[in-house]
Amino acid sequence: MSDIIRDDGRKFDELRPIKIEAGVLERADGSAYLEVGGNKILVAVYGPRESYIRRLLEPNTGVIRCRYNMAPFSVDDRKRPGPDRRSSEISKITADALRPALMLENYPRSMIDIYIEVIEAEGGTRCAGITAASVALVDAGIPMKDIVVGCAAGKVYDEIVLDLSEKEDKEGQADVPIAMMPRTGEITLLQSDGDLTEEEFAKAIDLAMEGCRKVNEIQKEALMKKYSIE
Amino acid sequence: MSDIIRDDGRKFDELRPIKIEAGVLERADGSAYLEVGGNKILVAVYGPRESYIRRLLEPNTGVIRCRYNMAPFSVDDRKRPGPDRRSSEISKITADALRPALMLENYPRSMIDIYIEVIEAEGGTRCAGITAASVALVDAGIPMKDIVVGCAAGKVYDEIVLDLSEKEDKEGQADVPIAMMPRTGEITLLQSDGDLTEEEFAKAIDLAMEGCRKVNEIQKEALMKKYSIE
Amino acid sequence: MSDIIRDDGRKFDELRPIKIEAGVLERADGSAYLEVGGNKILVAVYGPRESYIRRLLEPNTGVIRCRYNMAPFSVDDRKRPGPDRRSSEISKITADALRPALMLENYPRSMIDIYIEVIEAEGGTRCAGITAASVALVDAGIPMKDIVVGCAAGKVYDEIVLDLSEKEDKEGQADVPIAMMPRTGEITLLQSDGDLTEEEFAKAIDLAMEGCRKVNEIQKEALMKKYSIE
Amino acid sequence: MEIVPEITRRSIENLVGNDKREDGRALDEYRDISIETNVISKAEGSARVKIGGTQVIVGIKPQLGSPFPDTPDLGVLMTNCEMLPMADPTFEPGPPSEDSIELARVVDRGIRESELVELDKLCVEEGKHVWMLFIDLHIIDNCGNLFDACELAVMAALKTTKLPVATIVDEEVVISEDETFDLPINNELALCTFVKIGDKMVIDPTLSEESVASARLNVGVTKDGHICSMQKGGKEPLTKDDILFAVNLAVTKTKELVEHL
Amino acid sequence: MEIVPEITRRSIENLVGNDKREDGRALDEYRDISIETNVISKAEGSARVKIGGTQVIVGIKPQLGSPFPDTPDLGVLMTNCEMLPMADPTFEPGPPSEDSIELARVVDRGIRESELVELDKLCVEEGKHVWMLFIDLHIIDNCGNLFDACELAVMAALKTTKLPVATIVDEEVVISEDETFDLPINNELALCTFVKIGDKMVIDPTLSEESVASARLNVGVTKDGHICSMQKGGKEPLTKDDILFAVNLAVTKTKELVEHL
Amino acid sequence: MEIVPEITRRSIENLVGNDKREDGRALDEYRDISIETNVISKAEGSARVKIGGTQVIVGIKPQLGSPFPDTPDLGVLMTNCEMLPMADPTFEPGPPSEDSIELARVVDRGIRESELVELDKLCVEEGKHVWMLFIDLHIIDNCGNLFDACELAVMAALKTTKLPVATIVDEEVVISEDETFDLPINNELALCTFVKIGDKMVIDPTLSEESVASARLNVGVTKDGHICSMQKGGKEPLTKDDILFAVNLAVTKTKELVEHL
Repeated sequence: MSDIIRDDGRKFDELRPIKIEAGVLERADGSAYLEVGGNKILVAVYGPRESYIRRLLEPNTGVIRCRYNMAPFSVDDRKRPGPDRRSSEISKITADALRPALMLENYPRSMIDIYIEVIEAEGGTRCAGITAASVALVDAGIPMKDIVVGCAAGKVYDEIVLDLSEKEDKEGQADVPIAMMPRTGEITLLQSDGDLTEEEFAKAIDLAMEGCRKVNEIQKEALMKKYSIE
Repeated sequence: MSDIIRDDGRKFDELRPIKIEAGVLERADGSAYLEVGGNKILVAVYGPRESYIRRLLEPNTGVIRCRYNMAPFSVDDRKRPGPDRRSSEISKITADALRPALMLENYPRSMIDIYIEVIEAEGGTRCAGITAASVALVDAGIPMKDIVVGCAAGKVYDEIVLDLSEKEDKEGQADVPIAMMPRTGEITLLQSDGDLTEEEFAKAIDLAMEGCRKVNEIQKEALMKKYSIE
Repeated sequence: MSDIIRDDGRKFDELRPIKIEAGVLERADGSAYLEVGGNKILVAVYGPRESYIRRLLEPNTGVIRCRYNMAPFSVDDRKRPGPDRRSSEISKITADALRPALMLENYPRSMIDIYIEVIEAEGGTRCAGITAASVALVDAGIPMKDIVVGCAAGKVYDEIVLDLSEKEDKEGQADVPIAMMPRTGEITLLQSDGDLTEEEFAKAIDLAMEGCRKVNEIQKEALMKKYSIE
Repeated sequence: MEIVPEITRRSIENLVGNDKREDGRALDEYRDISIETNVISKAEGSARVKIGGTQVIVGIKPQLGSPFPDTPDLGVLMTNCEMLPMADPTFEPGPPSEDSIELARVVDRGIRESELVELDKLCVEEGKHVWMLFIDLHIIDNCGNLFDACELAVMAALKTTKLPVATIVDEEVVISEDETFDLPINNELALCTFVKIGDKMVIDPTLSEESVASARLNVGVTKDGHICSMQKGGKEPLTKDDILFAVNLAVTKTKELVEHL
Repeated sequence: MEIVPEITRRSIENLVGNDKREDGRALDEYRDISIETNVISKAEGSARVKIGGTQVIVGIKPQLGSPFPDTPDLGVLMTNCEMLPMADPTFEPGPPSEDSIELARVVDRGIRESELVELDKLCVEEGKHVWMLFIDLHIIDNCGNLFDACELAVMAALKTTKLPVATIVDEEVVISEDETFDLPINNELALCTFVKIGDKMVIDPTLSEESVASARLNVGVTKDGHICSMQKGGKEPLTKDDILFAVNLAVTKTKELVEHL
Repeated sequence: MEIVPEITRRSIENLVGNDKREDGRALDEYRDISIETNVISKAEGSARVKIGGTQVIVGIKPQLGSPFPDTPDLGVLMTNCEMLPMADPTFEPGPPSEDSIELARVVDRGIRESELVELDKLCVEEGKHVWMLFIDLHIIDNCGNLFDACELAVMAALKTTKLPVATIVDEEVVISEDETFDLPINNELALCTFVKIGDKMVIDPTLSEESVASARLNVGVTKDGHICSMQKGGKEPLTKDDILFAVNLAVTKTKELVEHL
C-alpha cells in the first residue's frame, strides 16, 4: 500500500472523524445520532410492534422495514421531499443489510421499523445509516447476533482508499460500500460502482472490512457511554 | 364606530346580499345552495350511513367528514381539479366547526359526509360553506344542538368591517373568519390573518359574532320557506 | 362498392397482412402474439384465480379485468409509462367486449386478468388487442361461448374501407372499430369517430363485420396450428 | 352503481316490454330539459343543464399555451369531468374513475370529431401561442343519463364563450383587458343515449333504467344529421338492428335537442 | 393521535382544575426551550429547537424562480413540514397528513402575515427572477406543542439565513460564489399555543395534555405585540372569553419567547 | 415472490449440494440465450432477449433535453423498467415496486459506470441541448435471472441504436429527417448473476432457484475484464470467499456472454 496523503490530509486507510451517540430521542423505542465527515444522520427504531399495515405482517416471523430519507436541506441543491428511486433502493438494501443480525423468527406477526434520516449529506450516507441503525436497534433493546456496521472503500487517483468523502466520490474512479457482521466477517451489503480490476476489487473489500472493524469499535464506545452512565 | 362607506357602498357592519335555498338536489340526503356577494356555494350531505372506508369508522361514535372543493372554473385563473393544501386545511377546520353541533355519539359506526362545492368564489368561501352546510344538515334531517353559522370580520383601511369582499380581502390588513353556535355564542372556528392590535381583534370578533347572528336569521328563513311550503 | 386501390395497394375490403400465434409465453396461463400491419401485440391471460384485491371479487360471479398498455417505445414520440385516460377507456371497453363470451357465472369469487401489451402501434390497436386476447383466453383453457374478434371499417377519401392503417386513420374522415361474436353476429364493442351519414355508417358496420369474419378464420388457424402440433 | 332489487328489475323490464316506463314517458321520449347559460361570472363560458333530476354545470376557461407539434396552427380543447361525490352516494372522491374518464372522453369526442369549434381561429402565433380551452364538467346530481346532459351543457357553454383578444406586440403576447370575441362555432351537436332493456332500445334512461339495462349506446349527431361519435357500453352485446334503430332515432331526436340551445 | 387511558384523562383534568400540571409547571409556563442555529452547513439557514422533549429541525434553501404574476417584485416563501414517522409511533410515512398541512400552513401564515421578511429585497429582476425560500420543517421528536417549536425554529433560521448575491449581467442571472447578504428581517414573531382542559386554557401543552384537551388555539404575536395569526383547532368550541384570555396572555408570553432567539 | 414448497426446496438444495441442477446444467452454466435486435421499427434502438424461458424487450427512444447543470456537455441516460403483470402472476400493475427499481438501477449502473456510451457525442449545444436516451425495459416473461437478460438487452439495443443528426441553425435545433448516426459505444458489458444455495454460488438462476436462495450477487464486467458494478441482494449474508469466487467466474463468463451480442 502506498503512503499517499489525500486531499483532506487523511492516509489511505484513515476514516473521517466519526462520532456516535445512542438514545437521542424521547419518543422512539431506540435512537442514535451519527456524524462522520460532514454527514449528520439520525436514526429511530420502533418495535417490535404490531403493524397497522396488516398485509405486511407474516404469521411465522417478524418483518423489518427501513426508510432511508434525505432531508430537503441536506444537500447543496434542495431535494424534493419524499421517496425517489435512489432512496427506495437504499431503503431496500439497508433492510437486507440489517436483517441477518436480527432474530426475527422470535417476533411472529410483528414489525420493526427503522427510520434513517439524513440531516446533512457529504458522501457515504448509506453506510453511515446502517452503522447508526445498528446502534439504535441496540438502544431499542432488540437482541441481535451482532452489530452490523457499514463502511466503504474506493479508488481515487488509481489508489484504493478508505471511506470516500463527497469530493473523492465525485472525482474518484470507484466506490465499494459494504456492511458486515464483525464477529463472523460475513458481508450483508455490497455494492460496487466504477472501474476496478479484479485485484483492485479484492484490495478494496479488504480495506472496507478493516474500516468496518474500526467503526465497530466506535459503535461499541457509544453504547458503553450510554449504558455505563445510566 | 365610524360611518365610513365601503368600496361597494356597504356600511362597516353590513353583510353582502345573501341568499340561501335548502333542498336543491335530488340524490343527496340534504342539500343547500348559497349565494353571498359573488360567491356561489352548493352543499350536499349524505348520512348517517355506514362507510365504505372501514378504517374511518369508530365503534362508539359517528364520524363527520368534510370535503371543501373549488370548481376549476370558480376563480379567475383556472384551478387544477382535486384537493390542494388550502382546501385540505379548510376541509379539516370546517369539520371541526360543524362537529360540536352534531350529536355524533348517537350514530356509532356511522359516517356523515358533507360535500361543499365552491361553484364561484369571491371572498369568504369558508364561512359561506359552513353556513350552507348547516342548512344542508338540517335538510338531511340530522338533529343538531344548534345551526352553526360562519361570518368574517376584518380590517380594511384601518377600520374593522364585516364580511370582506374579495377586493377588500386583497387590499385589507386583516381577516378574521369565525363560526359560532348562535344559542350559546360558542366559537367553533376561528382564524386570524394579518395585523391587528389586541383591541382591534376584540372589536373584530364582536363584529363577526354580530354578523353570524344576522346570517343565522337568513338560514332560518331558508329552512322555513322550504318546510312551510312542503 | 368502388374498386379504388388504397395508398398501400389494398382493395377497399382488404385486411392488412395479419399473423397470430398462440401460446408464446411460459409463465402466463394463456398467451398470444399478433401482428397486423405494423402493429405488434402481446397478450397474457391469468385465471380464473382468486384475486389479491378482495374488494374486486364478487360472491356470485367471476370478474374479468383488462389492462391495455402501450410500451413507451411503441410510438414515434416516447409515451410516458403507466396508464393514461386513453388506455383507461380502452381497458374498460375491451373488458366489455370480451365479457359476453365468457361464462363468468361459473367462477364465483374469481378473477380473470387479461394483459394487453402494445409493443408497437400502427393504427387499430384496440381491435387487434381484442382479437389477440380471445386467442390467449382459449390458450388459457377458459371455455367461451364464442371467439370474440375485432376489426374496424372507416371512411377515407369519401370511401368506406376496411381496417385503416395509421396513415389512413390520420388522414381519413371516420373510424368505426367494432368487436363481434361471429356465431351470432352480436356486437360487443362499437365506437365511431368522425363524420358519417346514416347510410355510410350502415355500410361501415357491414364491412367491419365482414372483416371480423375474415380475422376470425385467422384466429382459428392459429389455434389449430398450436393444438394440432402439440 | 347500486344494486337494484330483483322486484324493481322485473317491474321495469315488464313496463318496457309493454312500451311503458316508470315515469310515464314513451320509450323515445326525453325528460324535461332546461338550459341556463352564463351561470358563472368568472368563467368565459358556462352552462347549467337539467334533464329531469340530473344536473350538471360546465365552465370553460381559456389559457394561453403551446400548440401540439403536429397542429401548430390550431387551438386545443381539454375536456375534464368530475363525478362529484355530492352527486351520487356511490361516487367517491379521488382521481377520476374509469366511468368518469369514459364520460369525459365520449363528450369530448363529439365536440372534437364534429369539428364545430373552429380551432384555427384560436391560434395566436403559429407554432408558439394558441388558446387552450379547459372544459370542466361538474356533475352535481346524478339521476341518470349524464352523457346527454354533459354534451348539451358543453354545447351551450361553447356557444356563449367569449375569449379575450390576444395579439403579438414586440414578440410578446398582449391580452386585451376588455376586448373579447365570440368563440367561433360552426355547427351544433347533441348526444342521444339509449339503453337496452329486454329487447327494446330506450332513450334518456333514468338511473334505475340504467341499472337494469344490459347495454348502452351513445350516438352523437350534428344538427344536419351527420353521425360524429358513437360508443357502446355495458356488459351485454347489441345486435346490428339495435344499433341501426338507435342511430336512426338519434338523427330525429337531435333536431329536438338542439332546439333547447 | 393515541388514545389516552381514562385514568390519565381524569388525572390531568383534576390537576389542571387545581391549576397544576403533570410536570409541575404553572398553566402559563413553558417547558425548557433551547435553540441552536446554523446546524446544517449545506443550508443557507437552519435551526434546531427543543421545547421539553419536543424537537424540530428546520433548513432554509433558496432557489431562483419566477415571481407570482400579481407580485412581480416580491420573493416567495414556501413552507413545508414533514411529520417524520421517526417522531411519533402514530405518524405514518407518505404524503403529508391533514395535521401536517395545517401545521405548515399555520406556521407559514405567522411569518407571511407579519410581513417580517422583506420580500421586496428578494427580487433579482422584476417580473422575471426572484429568490424563493424553501423552508423545510423536519419534526423529529413529538412530545407535544409542535406548533410553537416550529415557529421558533423558522424564526431563528430566518434570522441567520445568508443568501448569495445575484445580479443581472447581459440579461442573465449571475450568482456570486462567495458574496452573501443577510436575509432582511424587520421583526420577530412567536406562536403561543393553548389547549382547553376542563374550563382552563393551558399554554405549551404536552402530548398527553393535547390528547385530553377539548380544543386548541394558536396565537401568533409579533415582538411589538401585534396579533398576526390565529387558528382554532379541536373537536369542541371555545368561548369568546377563552379566546380573549389567550390572546392577552400570548402578547405577554411572546416577549419571553423571542428572547430565546 | 411465490412460496416454494418445502419439498422443492430440499430437492434443489440437494441437487446443488451435489453440483447438479433441476435442468441438468452445471452450476456455472447459462441457459440458452437468444438475442434479436431492431425488433421495434418505431424505436431508434431495440432488442428482445431470451435466457431460457425468461424474456425481455427493450426499446430506446431519444429526446432532446437540457443537460444536467454539472455536466453541460454530456448527454443523459434514463433507464426505466416495467415488471409487467403479464410476466409473472405475482407482479402487480401500478407504480414500480422496490424490486423493479433495483433492477433498473443495477442495469443502469453497469452501463453508466463502464462509461461505454460516449455521452459527450450526445451533446448538441453545450449547456443547452443534449440527447436524452430513454431506455425502457419491458419484462414480459419471468423465468428467473431478469438482471442478466435486461443488461444483455440494453447492451444489444445500444449497439444498434441510430440517432438523427441534430444541428444548430440560427440558434434553433434542426433535426435531420433522414440522416442518422450510430450511437457511439466504446466497450461491451455483461452482468453475471449468482445466487447462493447451501454454500454454493450458482450462476443464471431459474425462478425456483431464486426462491430457495439465501442471497444474490450481481457482477457487471466489461469485455476487457474490468468490474464496473456489483450488487448484493437477499436476506442472508455472503462470505468474502463467495464474493471473490463469483467475481472471478464473472470475468470468464462475460467473455462468453458478449459473444452473443
